[in-house]
Amino acid sequence: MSTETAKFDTAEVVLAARNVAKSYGAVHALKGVNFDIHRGQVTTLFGENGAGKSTLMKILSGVIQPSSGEIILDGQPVHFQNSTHARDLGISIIHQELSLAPNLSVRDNIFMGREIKGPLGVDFAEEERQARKLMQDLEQDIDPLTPVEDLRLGQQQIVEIARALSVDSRILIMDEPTSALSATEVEVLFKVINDLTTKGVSIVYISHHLEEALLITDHAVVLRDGAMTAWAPRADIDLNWIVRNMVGENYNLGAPPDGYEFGQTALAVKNMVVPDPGGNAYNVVDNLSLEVKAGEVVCIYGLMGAGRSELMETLAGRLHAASGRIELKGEEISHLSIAQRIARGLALVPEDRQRDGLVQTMSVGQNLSLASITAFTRGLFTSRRAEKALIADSIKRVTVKTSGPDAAIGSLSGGNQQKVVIGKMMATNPQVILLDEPSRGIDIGAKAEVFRLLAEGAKRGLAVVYTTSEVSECLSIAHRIIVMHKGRITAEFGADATKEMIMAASGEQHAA
Amino acid sequence: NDPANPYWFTEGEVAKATAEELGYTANVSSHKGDTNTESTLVDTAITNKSVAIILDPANADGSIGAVQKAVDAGIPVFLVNAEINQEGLAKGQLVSNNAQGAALGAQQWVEAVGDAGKFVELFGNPADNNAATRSNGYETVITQYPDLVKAGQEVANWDRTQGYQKTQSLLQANPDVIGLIAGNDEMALGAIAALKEAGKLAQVKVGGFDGSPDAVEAIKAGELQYTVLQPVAIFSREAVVQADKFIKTGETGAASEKQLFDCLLITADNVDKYTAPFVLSE
Amino acid sequence: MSDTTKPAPATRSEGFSLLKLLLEGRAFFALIVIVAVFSYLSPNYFTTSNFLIMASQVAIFGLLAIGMLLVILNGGIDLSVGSILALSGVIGGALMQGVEIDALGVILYPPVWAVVVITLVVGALVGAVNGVLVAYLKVPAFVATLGVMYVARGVALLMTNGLTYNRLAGSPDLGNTGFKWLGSERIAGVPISVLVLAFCAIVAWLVLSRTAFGRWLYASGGNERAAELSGVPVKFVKVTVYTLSGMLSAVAGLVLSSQLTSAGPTAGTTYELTAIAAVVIGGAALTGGRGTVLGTMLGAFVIGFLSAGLVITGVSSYWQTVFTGGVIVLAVLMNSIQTGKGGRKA
Amino acid sequence: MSDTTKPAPATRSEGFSLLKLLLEGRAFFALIVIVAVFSYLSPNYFTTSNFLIMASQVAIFGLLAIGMLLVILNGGIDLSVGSILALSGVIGGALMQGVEIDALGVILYPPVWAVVVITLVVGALVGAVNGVLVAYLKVPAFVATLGVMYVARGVALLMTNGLTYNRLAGSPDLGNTGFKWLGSERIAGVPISVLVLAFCAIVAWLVLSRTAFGRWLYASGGNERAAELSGVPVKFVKVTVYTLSGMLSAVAGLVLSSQLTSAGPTAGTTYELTAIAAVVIGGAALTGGRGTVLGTMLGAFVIGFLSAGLVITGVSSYWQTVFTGGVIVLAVLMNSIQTGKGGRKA
Ligand SMILES: Nc1ncnc2c1ncn2[C@@H]1O[C@H](COP(=O)(O)OP(=O)(O)OP(=O)(O)O)[C@@H](O)[C@H]1O
Ligand SMILES: Nc1ncnc2c1ncn2[C@@H]1O[C@H](COP(=O)(O)OP(=O)(O)OP(=O)(O)O)[C@@H](O)[C@H]1O
Ligand SMILES: [Mg+2]
Ligand SMILES: [Mg+2]
Repeated sequence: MSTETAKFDTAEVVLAARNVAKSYGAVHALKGVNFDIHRGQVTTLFGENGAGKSTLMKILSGVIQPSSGEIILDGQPVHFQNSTHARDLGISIIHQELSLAPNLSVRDNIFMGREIKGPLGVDFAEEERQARKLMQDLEQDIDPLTPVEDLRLGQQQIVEIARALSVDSRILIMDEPTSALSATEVEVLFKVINDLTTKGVSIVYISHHLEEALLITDHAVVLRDGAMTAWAPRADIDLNWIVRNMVGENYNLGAPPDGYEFGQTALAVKNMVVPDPGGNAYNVVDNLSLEVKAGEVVCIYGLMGAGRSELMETLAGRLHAASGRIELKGEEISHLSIAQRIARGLALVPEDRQRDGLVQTMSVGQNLSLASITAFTRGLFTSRRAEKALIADSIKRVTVKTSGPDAAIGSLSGGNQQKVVIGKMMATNPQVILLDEPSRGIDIGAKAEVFRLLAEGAKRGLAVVYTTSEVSECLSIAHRIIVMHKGRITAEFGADATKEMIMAASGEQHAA
Repeated sequence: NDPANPYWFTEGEVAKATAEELGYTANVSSHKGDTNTESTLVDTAITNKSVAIILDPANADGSIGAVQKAVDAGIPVFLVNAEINQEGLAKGQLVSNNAQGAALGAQQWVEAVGDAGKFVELFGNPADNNAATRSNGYETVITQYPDLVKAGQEVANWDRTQGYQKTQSLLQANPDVIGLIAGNDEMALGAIAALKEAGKLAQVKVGGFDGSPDAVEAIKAGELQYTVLQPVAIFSREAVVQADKFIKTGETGAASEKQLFDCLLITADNVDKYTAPFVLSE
Repeated sequence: MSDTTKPAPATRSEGFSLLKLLLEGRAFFALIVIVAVFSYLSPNYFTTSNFLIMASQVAIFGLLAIGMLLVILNGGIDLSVGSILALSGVIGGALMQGVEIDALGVILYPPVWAVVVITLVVGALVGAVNGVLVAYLKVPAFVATLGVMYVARGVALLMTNGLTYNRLAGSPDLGNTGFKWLGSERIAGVPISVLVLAFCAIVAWLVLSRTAFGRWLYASGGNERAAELSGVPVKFVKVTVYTLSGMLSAVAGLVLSSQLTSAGPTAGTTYELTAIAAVVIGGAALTGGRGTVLGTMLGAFVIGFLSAGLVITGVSSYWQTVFTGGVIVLAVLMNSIQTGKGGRKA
Repeated sequence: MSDTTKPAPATRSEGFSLLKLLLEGRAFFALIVIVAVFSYLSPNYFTTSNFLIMASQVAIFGLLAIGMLLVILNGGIDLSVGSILALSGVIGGALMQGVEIDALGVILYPPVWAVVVITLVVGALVGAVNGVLVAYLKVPAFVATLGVMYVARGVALLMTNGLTYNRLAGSPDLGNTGFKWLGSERIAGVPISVLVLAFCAIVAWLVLSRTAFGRWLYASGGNERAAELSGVPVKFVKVTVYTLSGMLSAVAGLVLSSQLTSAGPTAGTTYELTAIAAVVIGGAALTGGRGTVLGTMLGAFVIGFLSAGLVITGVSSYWQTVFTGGVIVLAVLMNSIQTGKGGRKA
């Protein structure tokens, strides 16, 4: 393990944390961390969910105050009063959770809180011009006057990035900026990052997409359980190094489960058409047909906006198809409600766990049992004992790391929250499970566990359909890989497909 | 005023009927005690080019502006039931003699209760000067009997539900009261419900004011000792008649602007003469 | 990686813990302070008979507050409870006066049980209108129930022509006596209205804590989208809570008119604010998903005991207004400070 | 890759577009329907003088509604506006009656401008109390302003002992005439109160659309955490909106007591509901972040013109209540249906 004395490196340290610790009551999120940011270089920070990455970044950008330790800016100790103060000192941050006002336009979101003043109040024209320029730099075709709520998640993340870029800061912290972006957009972002570093801007980059992060990193730092466990310059690191230091063992995402025969057709979609729920003229799912057998694992790959989420939501019953059939074990289900579909064995793990997956006012246990209340209702009343058993079983099955079923759901790390959502739907004993981006924002260890879980389910006859935006996740446990583009299936591969084949079929012009 | 009270309801209905009898079209609207609503209604009357306004003012002081506005627009205003604190504005102020009525009631009340013991009072909406007038009237009479001690007074806003709840609490605070005097019938009826519930109706004698049909029923049932009939039907009618005269002749035919109509006492003895709401046939 | 999770907060325990209840229930503290202060100020306050009387006064607000709690747990609000109370009281009153059937030229006097059932159904229907407006027509709850508040009040006024129905006692020869029972009888010394409140509270508590419906309600109040995707019939839940709130308002209307043996169309004006205040003092969040029946009951008692105490000690009615406002803010403030210290939510 | 992004919807354009305004403004439709119906029903409705009178009646609600809009944009609610209106009217009235200075034994008659300033300051201070309770003590807005509503009303009652101040006209020898000017004079035929409303509306519109404060307000109403992280002083914004709402209530109180030349402590009861209804009919969302001054003004005029029309055409006051409720729901319903079709949000 290295120390923080940067003997490999000549670049000067612009911002550093010294022995920074942070506790929330009994929770020690950070336990005395040292962290350096070098001028004009990219420092990547790795660590599993809940390791304390975001906490450290919030401290470095003035959002929260450390419990102890100090921050050194240009060799001088500083104390940030708040994020505005840090911003004035040249530090800006892209938050992990989107922090946009949905009711405001892209322009207003970029400039809120630091308006460009003109003679007549705010100079809206100038702001708009700059916002437009930023969108061009990011190669995005987004009108600065569009309300943010009309944008897709990925586009919102672009706005978040644009806002941070617009500040002209010396130090730019990016906390999982790409979790909703597809490869092409990530590539553009990396170009922007390269431009910035040549101009002397220092970057901190956090991502759970390890391979992607390796492309731009100059230094890697690994946090584990609130403490720094490793530090190395680019030359010394590879994927194995990161994984080893992050979770202590070597994980891989597994292989398609084998040794059994697929069963009957579990889910069949025939000529399904879903009009755009936003009221636009095109169809987000366009005459799509698909069959999945019991025990089969199918991965749907596609770019942002390919219509995967809409396909999933239509299958689950949230959206309604204009035409076409959905059959579950040969039985037409298009007319059924979400609850009825769940009862017949079709469950969806939604894409946005905060918005669609979790009830924040309920405990971990209540969230886990929410979808299967009937299973522990005896007559009129629910049975406490039966519920407890069901919750305990779920926690074990999906290995949620929690202090107990009564813990607040918000006290879990992102990955564990994701597992709660998966566990909740698994508890309904589905025959077909749909997972929309199940790996979003979770660390490599959790990801591997999720895939192991799905593979096990498949062995027991569960039909699994999941979407992803990372090719490597397609090439793990899927028996079949389907590529979607603009609402249609453009290609289908077996487990033996290669990265290049998949990316080419998805409509990505330049393969990463 | 608020037509959810039979008193004001009768007031409006009688005036309307009389006006229609005399060949006018009449609009009855209620300001529910809010001076702003009252002012709005007067505006509307002006817009509608009314020939006269019969107004039960919401507030002795607060209604002056509204009356002034109508007068400025050249519309004669006749006030009924309550006064305003300015003379020379309205063509007539026809009100029941609250002071006389209160004295009348209080005497009857003392007769029923006896001249020694504790009693409580329910007070009307303090923004309405009739509440104070009546309370003062009671006071003047009752203080002549030094052994009658006022143990409590609560504002119940002319309202039956509030009369009920306030009485319940007053009874808790003073379990040994022997009398309750209320500023109007609604509050008295609320009090009776509370007394019945507490089983104290025999112990506590209740007096009301207004002469509403419900109160008359209660007198018949022996629950209420008496009520003071306000001749609302009479002065409402009279106001319209005077307005009619004024429109036709320019004179109201009355001697003065302020015209007091004496109140009558209704007790178990004369309750049978109560023929129609607020009418006691002689 | 299990070492990254935080240890269980010591106080978390599902089992019924009196201590926890006391600590969480600031409404409980407020209630104790109120009782103590007024008992000190007036010898007549701390008596069984006074508590029973106060409880029967609380019954009205308490019934409204239970309905309001259900709606607020769902993330909504119901401004129409006071109007529904008045409307159902008036309908009950009208039925007790007899229904004239024109075609036959007879007046029908339905028995009391029928009056009660019809009234409850009407209350539930009006509530269901709220529910449909909110759940299916997507009118914000505040607006939908504000509109229904006006309409229901107007209908009550139109029905009675502004007057109050009296003589609700019924008469033995018409076979419809017994209406007074609800409001003025006692069983084992406890007023029936208090028993009705207790019954409704216990049922509500059971529903909320032990049934699937209760769980659905908390879930859809906490995060409607997530609840829907977990198979919760969110629209059904919504319509049901407004319907129940309407029905409970009708119960309150019956109790009130039975207490007064009269039913007027202006009853219950501004009771919605009192009911909301009770629910909020009882610890429920107006954003939905948080709140308990016990807390709401405590909140209702805080308000009821406070106002009764102010009357008993002879505080002027203006000061009563001031104190009521102060206590509402203080009670909720205590909570904010309490949770502000410990909780992680902003 | 640019093909994956969707084209900008055609209707998005910042420029002032009359068509868009008409289409979006269901309140505008409602207003036209109301004016058309009543003009048809009564010859006296569609006259300049009636419109001016109605406008001056709307002024009171309009002023309250502007303040309410600011608070609602911030994601809050202000139930205390009616009480503040009464309190500031009463304070203005008291000052006009003269302030007795005991030590000197003289009665001071402040000039009218001083009365106005003091009254506005008092209104603003009461509003600031709301703001501090909500922003710093984290009391939910509904509760904080409910409490302040009671307290302010109680104080107004205590100040006057329930009575009404009269003789606000002042007298020339005391140098304090002119109070009536606000309520009953006209400039170029337009009542001053309407001009005051127009002035306040224009200022509010400018602030909301052209200043940093306006954007902060929308931002913190849309996503408070995001706004805070972007450096928006969210607490300052919060305190300011409640303060402004209090001040606008005071303006309304002054206009009202000037119109009536009297000031009573029970004025403005339930006006908060009317103000909220105006804001919501005007298209604002109670969840915050959405709404415009223009919409709110239309909403206020819808309510005002409707109730004036009902009175002019002689509809009974009970039916007025029913209609008011119906129109509120209908106006908002129209919107839900309209956006329900286009929007993708649940
Ligand atoms: N406000 C808070 N109150 C209590 N605990 C907190 C709070 N914020 C974070 N934590 C805890 O601190 C730890 C570190 O969280 P942090 O968000 O920094 O993790 P992370 O490394 O960013 O994880 P992820 O990869 O999931 O984003 C976690 O155990 C988390 O539960
Ligand atoms: N033919 C098309 N032309 C333009 N835009 C389209 C077209 N089809 C779909 N879209 C847009 O793409 C969106 C589909 O997004 P969706 O979230 O379903 O994609 P996804 O594949 O799940 O991507 P991700 O989840 O990574 O954002 C729709 O909201 C729609 O606005
Ligand atoms: Mg993080
Ligand atoms: Mg998607």
